[in-house]
Amino acid sequence: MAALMVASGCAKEETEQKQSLQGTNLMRSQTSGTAKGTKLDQGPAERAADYLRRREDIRDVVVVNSGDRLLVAYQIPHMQRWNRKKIEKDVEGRLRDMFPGYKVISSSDLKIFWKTQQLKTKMDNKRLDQREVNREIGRIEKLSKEQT
Amino acid sequence: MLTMFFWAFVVGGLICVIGQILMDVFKLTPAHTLTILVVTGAILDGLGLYEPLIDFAGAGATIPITSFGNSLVHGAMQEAEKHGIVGVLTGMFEVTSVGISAAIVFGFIGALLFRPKG
Amino acid sequence: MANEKRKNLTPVQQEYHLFEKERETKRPIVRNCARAFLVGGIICTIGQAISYFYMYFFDFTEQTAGNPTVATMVFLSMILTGLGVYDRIAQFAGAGSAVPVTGFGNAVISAAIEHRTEGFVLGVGSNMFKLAGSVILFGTFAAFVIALIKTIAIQWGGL
Amino acid sequence: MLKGHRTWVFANKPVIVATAVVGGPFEANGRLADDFDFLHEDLWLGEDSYEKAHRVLFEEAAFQAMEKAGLEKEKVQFLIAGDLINQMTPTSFAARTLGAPYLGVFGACSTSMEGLALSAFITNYGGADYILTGASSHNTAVEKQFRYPTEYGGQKPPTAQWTVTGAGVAIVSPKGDGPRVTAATIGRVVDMGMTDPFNMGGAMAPAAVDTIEAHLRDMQIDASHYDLIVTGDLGRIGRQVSLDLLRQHGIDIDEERYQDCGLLIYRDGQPVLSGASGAACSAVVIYGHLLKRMRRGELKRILAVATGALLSPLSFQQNETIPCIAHAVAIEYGGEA
Repeated sequence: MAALMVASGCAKEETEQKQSLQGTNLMRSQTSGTAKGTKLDQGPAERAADYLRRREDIRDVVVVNSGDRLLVAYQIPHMQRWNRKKIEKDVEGRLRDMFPGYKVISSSDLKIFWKTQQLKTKMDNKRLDQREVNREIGRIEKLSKEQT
Repeated sequence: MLTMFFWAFVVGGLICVIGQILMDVFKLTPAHTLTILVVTGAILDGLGLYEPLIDFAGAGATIPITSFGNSLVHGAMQEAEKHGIVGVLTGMFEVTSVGISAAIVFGFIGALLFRPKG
Repeated sequence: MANEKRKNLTPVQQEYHLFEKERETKRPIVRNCARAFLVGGIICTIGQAISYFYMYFFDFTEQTAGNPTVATMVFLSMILTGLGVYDRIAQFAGAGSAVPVTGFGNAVISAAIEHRTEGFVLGVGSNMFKLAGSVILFGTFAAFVIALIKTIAIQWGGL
Repeated sequence: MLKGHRTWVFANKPVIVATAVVGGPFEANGRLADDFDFLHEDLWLGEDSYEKAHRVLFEEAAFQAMEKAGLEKEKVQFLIAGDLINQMTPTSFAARTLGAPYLGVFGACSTSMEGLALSAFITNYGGADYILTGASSHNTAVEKQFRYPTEYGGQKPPTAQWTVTGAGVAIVSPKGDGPRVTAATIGRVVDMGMTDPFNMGGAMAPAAVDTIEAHLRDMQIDASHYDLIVTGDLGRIGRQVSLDLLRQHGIDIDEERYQDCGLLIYRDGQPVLSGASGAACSAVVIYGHLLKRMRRGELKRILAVATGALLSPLSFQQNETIPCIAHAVAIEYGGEA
């Protein structure tokens, strides 16, 4: 019984990993991780995304910037989640150094990731102006600060 | 996301196996077993080991009773950072209150709605 | 502990203990552990699904989704306990259903239901925590001691 | 008349003129369902607490036994009975209903034979014309008191036993027709230092062995004197342990003729783990099933050994060991009366 479970467990993991890989591919093919279609300049966002994508301990990245705000959401590969706090700290520090003039908001939280992704899609399609984007970023920032 | 489900299953299951071993091998009552697990959770958080486990296994670490001890320590530490040593006492139930209040509320509703079936 | 107890026994009693042990039905530890793993794992997976549900449809983050998840699990535990199903699951699952927070809920709720015949104040009110009380007591006290030590260490040790 | 150290021999051989047994839903699915007078579908018996249901079980059995014996309520001169609940309230409240002079006896699960032995003694010496004796237990009421709330998910180990919901009652008289009580051996408390409340059979087995040995010695007879020696509620483990213990002590018992009420009452496959237990277990099986078999002539002489564990939840929590007791009653039917 135990052996059977272990076996099925392994099988499950394999398919899962495949699926999650497919997921990432899809996400990347869909968009470049930044909102290029918007009228706002997404240069800093693209640079941040480029940097994060090169890191091995980061899987998916979505970045949005507006005014002096840089909202960075990313996902950590599952096996690296043990070091999540350390990675978060590290990423935050690096981004601060890279963008001294910006107020950096970064999070590895899945909900923040989804929210940022949504915002980015909206910016692509609806051409939001800076005020609207700022308001949305503020909302996401507040959510990310919430403690249990 | 699916990986998360897998690890929640494995880690949660393993914590339950530890409980089963305490009950079967050491012949402890369920009350003793759960008490030991709660205290263990508190100690692990004191050592800074429980948060990474939650990051890794999600509900596999938050659903077992060990997380109860973890969040008690967590609440106490959060307040202690703000208010110093007094915060240890005042912050204790800050994070955990939901488990207890849910159990109290639903316990009472249960008593209103149900009779023991035997 | 068992050894300590055994010391107080007379030789006749000790001999009988061994005699009885030989004929006692052994607890199927491996089977119980496998079942505890399976059921405990499933309950945690359900918990994971519920927390994703709260994250997806409401404004909860990974951090904050824990609270509504626990409340929901305790609610489910109430329904299963009230319908007389939870104790059946537990006979199969052992620690698999006792260790998750649903087991904590079950301990509170089963005691509350059991003592409703003694009235809501004297029965339900005073018996609700007769099983779960020890978990709260020792959890809280251990947390107090640990947080105290840690705080002192941080303040004076500069850790 | 006292014979040996602790055995009474009843020269007048008091008669069990009538018996009645009542059971719950779990017993209705059991092996002995046909031997019950009443079986209840609902554990609550229409009452609003399990303790009240417990009381009703005993009342029903008592009234049914009186009806079978053709007795008015007033004809029953004494009531000797007991149960497992704190201060024996269910039996005492039933005694309030019945109105008979009442002696409450507590021998845990050995209450049935304790009551029968006392009743036989009193009637044998002209103390009464009719005595009603019996024992009852209610699964959930007993679980609630001794273990956990019934809906609590605590896994029971394979050594645990299932408390019988039911009541068994007998009316004993110096005259009449029916199985006769010929002798009784009173048990002493035996404590082998067992502490596991989920292994009653293992704790009680030495008490049963002690009483059986004493009975055979006092009566100067062999185990083969009886067609059947039946223990109260030792369960699977207790039966095996006591059987081996008896053999170790040089008492040769035919395995077929050594049964346990806790194993007779339920079917294989019912989730009772090691077997049945509870004050009603021996009462129901002996007064219902076994006496019927005696009346059918399948059994001539039996020795009924009801076993009891004299613990309380308090004593267990205070790390006390489990003291145990067993009382034996010899019953005969047919042949020379």
